[in-house]
Amino acid sequence: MTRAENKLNENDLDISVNLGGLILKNPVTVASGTFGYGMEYEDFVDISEIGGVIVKGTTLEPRSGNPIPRIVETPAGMLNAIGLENPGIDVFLRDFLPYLKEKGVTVIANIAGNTIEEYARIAAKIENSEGIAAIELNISCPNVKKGGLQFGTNPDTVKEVVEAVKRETSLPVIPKLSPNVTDIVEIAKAAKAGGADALSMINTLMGMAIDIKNKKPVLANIFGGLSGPAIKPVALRMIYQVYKEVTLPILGGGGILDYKDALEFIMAGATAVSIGTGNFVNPCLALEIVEGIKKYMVQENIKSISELVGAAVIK
Amino acid sequence: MTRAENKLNENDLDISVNLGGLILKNPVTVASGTFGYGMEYEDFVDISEIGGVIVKGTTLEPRSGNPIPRIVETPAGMLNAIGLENPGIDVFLRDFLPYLKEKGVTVIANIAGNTIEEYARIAAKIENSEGIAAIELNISCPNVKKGGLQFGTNPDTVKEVVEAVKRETSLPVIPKLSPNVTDIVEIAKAAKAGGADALSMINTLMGMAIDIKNKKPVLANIFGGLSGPAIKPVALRMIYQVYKEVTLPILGGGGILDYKDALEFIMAGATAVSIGTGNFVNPCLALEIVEGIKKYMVQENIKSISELVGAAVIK
Amino acid sequence: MSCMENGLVISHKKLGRDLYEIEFIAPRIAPCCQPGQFVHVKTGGTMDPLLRRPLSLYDVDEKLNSITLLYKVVGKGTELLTKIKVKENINVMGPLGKGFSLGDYKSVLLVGGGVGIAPLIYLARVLRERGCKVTVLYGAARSEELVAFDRLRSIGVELMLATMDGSAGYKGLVTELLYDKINPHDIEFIYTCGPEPMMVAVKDYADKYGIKGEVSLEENMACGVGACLGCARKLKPEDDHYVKVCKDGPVFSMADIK
Amino acid sequence: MSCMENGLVISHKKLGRDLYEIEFIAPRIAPCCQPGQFVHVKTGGTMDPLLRRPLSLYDVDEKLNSITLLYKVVGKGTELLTKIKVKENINVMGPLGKGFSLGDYKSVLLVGGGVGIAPLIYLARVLRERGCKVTVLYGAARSEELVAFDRLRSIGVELMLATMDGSAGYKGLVTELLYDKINPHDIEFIYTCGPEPMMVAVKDYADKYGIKGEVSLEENMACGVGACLGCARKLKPEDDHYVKVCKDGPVFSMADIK
Ligand SMILES: Cc1cc2nc3c(=O)[nH]c(=O)nc-3n(C[C@H](O)[C@H](O)[C@H](O)COP(=O)(O)OP(=O)(O)OC[C@H]3O[C@@H](n4cnc5c(N)ncnc54)[C@H](O)[C@@H]3O)c2cc1C
Ligand SMILES: Cc1cc2nc3c(=O)[nH]c(=O)nc-3n(C[C@H](O)[C@H](O)[C@H](O)COP(=O)(O)OP(=O)(O)OC[C@H]3O[C@@H](n4cnc5c(N)ncnc54)[C@H](O)[C@@H]3O)c2cc1C
Ligand SMILES: Cc1cc2nc3c(=O)[nH]c(=O)nc-3n(C[C@H](O)[C@H](O)[C@H](O)COP(=O)(O)O)c2cc1C
Ligand SMILES: Cc1cc2nc3c(=O)[nH]c(=O)nc-3n(C[C@H](O)[C@H](O)[C@H](O)COP(=O)(O)O)c2cc1C
Ligand code: FES
Ligand code: FES
Repeated sequence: MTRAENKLNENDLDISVNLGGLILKNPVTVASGTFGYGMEYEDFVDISEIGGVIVKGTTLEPRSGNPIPRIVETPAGMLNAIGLENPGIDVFLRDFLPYLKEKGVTVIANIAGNTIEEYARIAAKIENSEGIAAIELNISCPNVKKGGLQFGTNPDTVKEVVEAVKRETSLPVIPKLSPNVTDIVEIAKAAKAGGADALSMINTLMGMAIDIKNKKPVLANIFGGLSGPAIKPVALRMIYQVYKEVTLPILGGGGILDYKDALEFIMAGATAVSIGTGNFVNPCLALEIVEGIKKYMVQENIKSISELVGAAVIK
Repeated sequence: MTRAENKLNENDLDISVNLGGLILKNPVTVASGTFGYGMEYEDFVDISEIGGVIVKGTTLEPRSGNPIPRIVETPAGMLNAIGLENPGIDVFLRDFLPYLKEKGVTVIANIAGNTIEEYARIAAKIENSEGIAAIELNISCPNVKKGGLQFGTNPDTVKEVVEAVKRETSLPVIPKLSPNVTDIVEIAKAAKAGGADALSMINTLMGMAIDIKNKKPVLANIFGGLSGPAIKPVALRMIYQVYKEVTLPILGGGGILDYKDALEFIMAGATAVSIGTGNFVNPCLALEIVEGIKKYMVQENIKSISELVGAAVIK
Repeated sequence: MSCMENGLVISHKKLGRDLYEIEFIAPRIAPCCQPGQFVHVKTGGTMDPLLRRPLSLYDVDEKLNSITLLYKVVGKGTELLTKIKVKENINVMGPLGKGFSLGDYKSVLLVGGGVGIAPLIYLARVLRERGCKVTVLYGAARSEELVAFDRLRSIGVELMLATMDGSAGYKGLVTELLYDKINPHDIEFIYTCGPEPMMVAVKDYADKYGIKGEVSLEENMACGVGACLGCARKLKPEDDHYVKVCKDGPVFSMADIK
Repeated sequence: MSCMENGLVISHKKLGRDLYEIEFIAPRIAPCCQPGQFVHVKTGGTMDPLLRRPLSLYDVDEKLNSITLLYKVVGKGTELLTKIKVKENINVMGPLGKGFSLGDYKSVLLVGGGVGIAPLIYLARVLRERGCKVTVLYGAARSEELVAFDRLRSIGVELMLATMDGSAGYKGLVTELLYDKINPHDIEFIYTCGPEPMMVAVKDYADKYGIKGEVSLEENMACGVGACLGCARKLKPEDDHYVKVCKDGPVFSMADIK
């Protein structure tokens, strides 16, 4: 067989993935809080072609978010302390979701609550509406006082919150793990025990910056979440660890800026990836990464993306 | 009084610091594992002028270190998995220390053991020799299988290991905390309870990189420690948290590349700072930072560096 | 429609200390531009700096389809920008944000301070083309920094200068000219961009005489398109919600701010 | 003595696809250099890339006190290096490492592959100045990559070329020339630098005929001075300790490697 015959055509490739019941047409999603409600980027990219759009974190009641400054650039990264500014789940379902549904976007909701009860109530509201493909549970947002981080750092609460949400919904439930923990595998196992269908990792690392001119923290909230390429090595390590120990599909992200980064995540064990801060650098990034992965697969004669998942993990 | 009269002279400045009994002529040290035994940099800089030289991590027995590759560059950082290659404490004391003593260097030993017993034995050996000003306890090295990380992530062991070392030495004992924990304050408190004289923070974040060409981890050790500017926001956050809750002087570091970074650490609560990866970028960095701090103090009319320690911390 | 485009740089000059003017061809962005909008610029090819930098449209050449920016070097992003050479590309997203309203005014006042003059140049030109009389108060620290002077003259505006050191025009704050030289009854609308204290003084003046107007605000940005909520700002301290400077602005009505 | 120095770039040329030659004045470093040593180069002014890049001394001009480097663009560090212009500065640490031994040989053989020729040029010149007969086998993929050809000719060495595509000299691996063209009895010492398989083949040849020699090795580096232990390497698989390529090398005796 000559080389030419052997070569795959881009159309022969199977790049769709199954993330615990959530079927994505391609493995590249955009991360919550970095892509608004999709429409903000509609001029730049056909958002329906993105594997999945994870919309801004949504709470039961509207939230006005943290005081400013809320963001600051850091070496190869940024800190944010948005504080979950959002119009609340009802407004989201009423005013934003219809647009996304009409566009044919694969929508993943990202929800956060002050209490386990609140998580469950938001999930119930989502269950009763249409057009959302899965629920990502933000149990790891470092920027809100109540709820937020503490849910994600305690295995028992992680299990409970997942259970509570699972009871209310038939959609795939994907808890988003906080990297600010001693043992990520323990948390991942707790999420699994609670009935998680997949895991999203990682959320931001908690960090801060100091304004030396005014001798105070730069962010009004003092602490913020570190994202971007700076955290990529930590994200890869945690995904690798969890992939080895926990049999749940992983939605991996943290610092992805090109298709090579995405392949690193996939080879470390991620079934799909999410692009966050990278969207700010290049609003077309998600689709460029899909193209890059396809080219790579053709070159390497890999027919199905699933062949690459965990390929670098030494068992 | 005219402005000129008001202005401080560089010679009037008090930049010496007291780090739990360890007196440093200036607040800038070089971090363990990034400055060898000092002599490697003697051509580049007068090493006796550096606030303190923390030598390469030393164990009871010689260690040949990890297989290669041991390092890889990452966005605004690097991963290392050296694996504590070192000639052992006896050889260090016999062959390397005399040179440093003769040069008049303020030497801080950095020690690591497989067991608490080993830490104590190394400390005892140091106690019986001369020319070492303080002991930094590496309870956080992510690159060795035994000992290393687990010591630093469990508050009880942290307390125990500090106690054991304190029993053997009259030198200031400075445990170096791992950032790979859920609650850094809890660990800092445990170190204090064990009798620590100061805290060194942070060691590297555990991370990894994937070689997509060969579909395997880049580092032979799989995981490595992430250092450099990438981790600066995390380091600052942890120092800020600990400064607020624990009354021990802090030796702060993680990603410092210039005097402004150093001032961020000091204002976040560090009494002195350590330069690690920055030495590789600029071997003269430590002394350039001392100069930068002095200029800043003159400009801002700050007589004593102690006025700046924790200046950005909101109580 | 906004988009991301690699613009071919056709001119890049230093105009004065730390002040540069860069012009590039942007066939997709240029036709959609409005005065007061901005582009979000990738200043270098690496991850340091990581984020884009927002820069106002200084002028747009509708025939050439070129965009000109006026920028001041203040940090590493703008420093790197100076390295881009003619014939190389500059990657920009744009046009972004809500620009100035262009009412049917007969006579308006523009007050610009320092590099804040940038969006007012494009605005002045468009207003003049609509037959509006345009008076410009233009201030800076020193005369060398009044780098938009020639453009303003060629646009044909009534121009008054102020410098802190008196090296050109009035010696003092540009806002002091408001009370000295401007007859409020001649002015239907005021546009301003510059340091915040200057804009506050302009708003005070406008309020005093009941003149409407607009300001162009700045806030650190990540996305530039309203997605990240990083550039949030309360227009009045008592407001309970935040606006997004990138999307709801950067131009806001003076009536809405405090 | 080594030091860190900002070298004034006096020449920077593209020699062929991805191959560049840069020359800079380094009054403190240049006088201390030995063939086989390297400099550790800051390729850009930002944190990306963060670390320096090691590059061999390609030649040193003792009168000008200039250093010339030959480098191949393979990634972002070397890519950024191409942007440094004449009259700008290049920040380097050097000279670093242990260079080639310069025994009192009458006739030696140098085998260089690709950009691995770099340290052998400086070596060849110094050896020639000491009156040693120097034979050079120089291989590359294509003739255009034999960019050191003119320098080698002007140094006055016996030169044999090999290219994989036959576009210059022998068609095939440069190491095949060893057995075809070299009389082992004429050679007292062999120096080699290039891709590892090439150097292994050279060592096999040297071993076969009992000729001593040296190789120049590469390993990723952080500090470049022996402080970080990042460039460790076992010279033989059975060794139980690591050498530091930056400090104990980059030149090692063929007898020590396997
Ligand atoms: C809508 C808008 C239009 C602007 N138009 C112009 C213009 O036409 N000409 C011009 O010279 N400048 C303009 N600025 C300011 C310009 O964006 C900043 O000077 C620039 O981002 C500084 O980047 P740096 O890397 O050089 O500085 P650094 O200080 O290194 O930047 C660090 C961070 O602070 C942010 N930042 C710093 N200063 C400002 C600022 N004044 N406003 C917003 N963010 C800032 C940067 O974006 C970056 O995230 C505008 C700002 C905004 C928001
Ligand atoms: C002692 C020594 C002398 C050298 N002399 C020359 C020379 O004269 N000319 C020349 O073109 N190249 C030389 N090299 C190789 C050169 O250092 C690398 O090509 C260069 O570091 C690549 O950097 P990059 O950012 O372009 O590539 P990237 O691939 O982006 O670099 C990523 C990382 O890998 C490291 N790296 C990549 N390739 C190599 C390599 N071959 N050796 C060591 N580290 C590498 C880089 O230093 C960096 O840390 C030498 C290497 C060593 C160790
Ligand atoms: C501005 C900003 C806002 C974010 N908001 C949310 C959010 O609402 N919910 C959430 O789960 N994650 C949020 N994140 C985290 C991202 O979804 C993502 O997990 C993180 O940024 C790491 O990926 P990255 O490095 O690719 O950005 C936010 C991140 C940024 C930068
Ligand atoms: C190559 C390398 C080797 C290191 N070896 C040690 C060590 O032996 N003992 C130790 O406590 N820390 C060690 N560290 C950690 C540093 O001392 C420092 O805590 C860390 O790199 C963070 O600081 P930085 O970002 O300034 O490099 C090492 C770091 C590097 C990069
Ligand atoms: S910069 Fe992202 S919302 Fe304005
Ligand atoms: S590069 Fe640091 S020891 Fe060789």
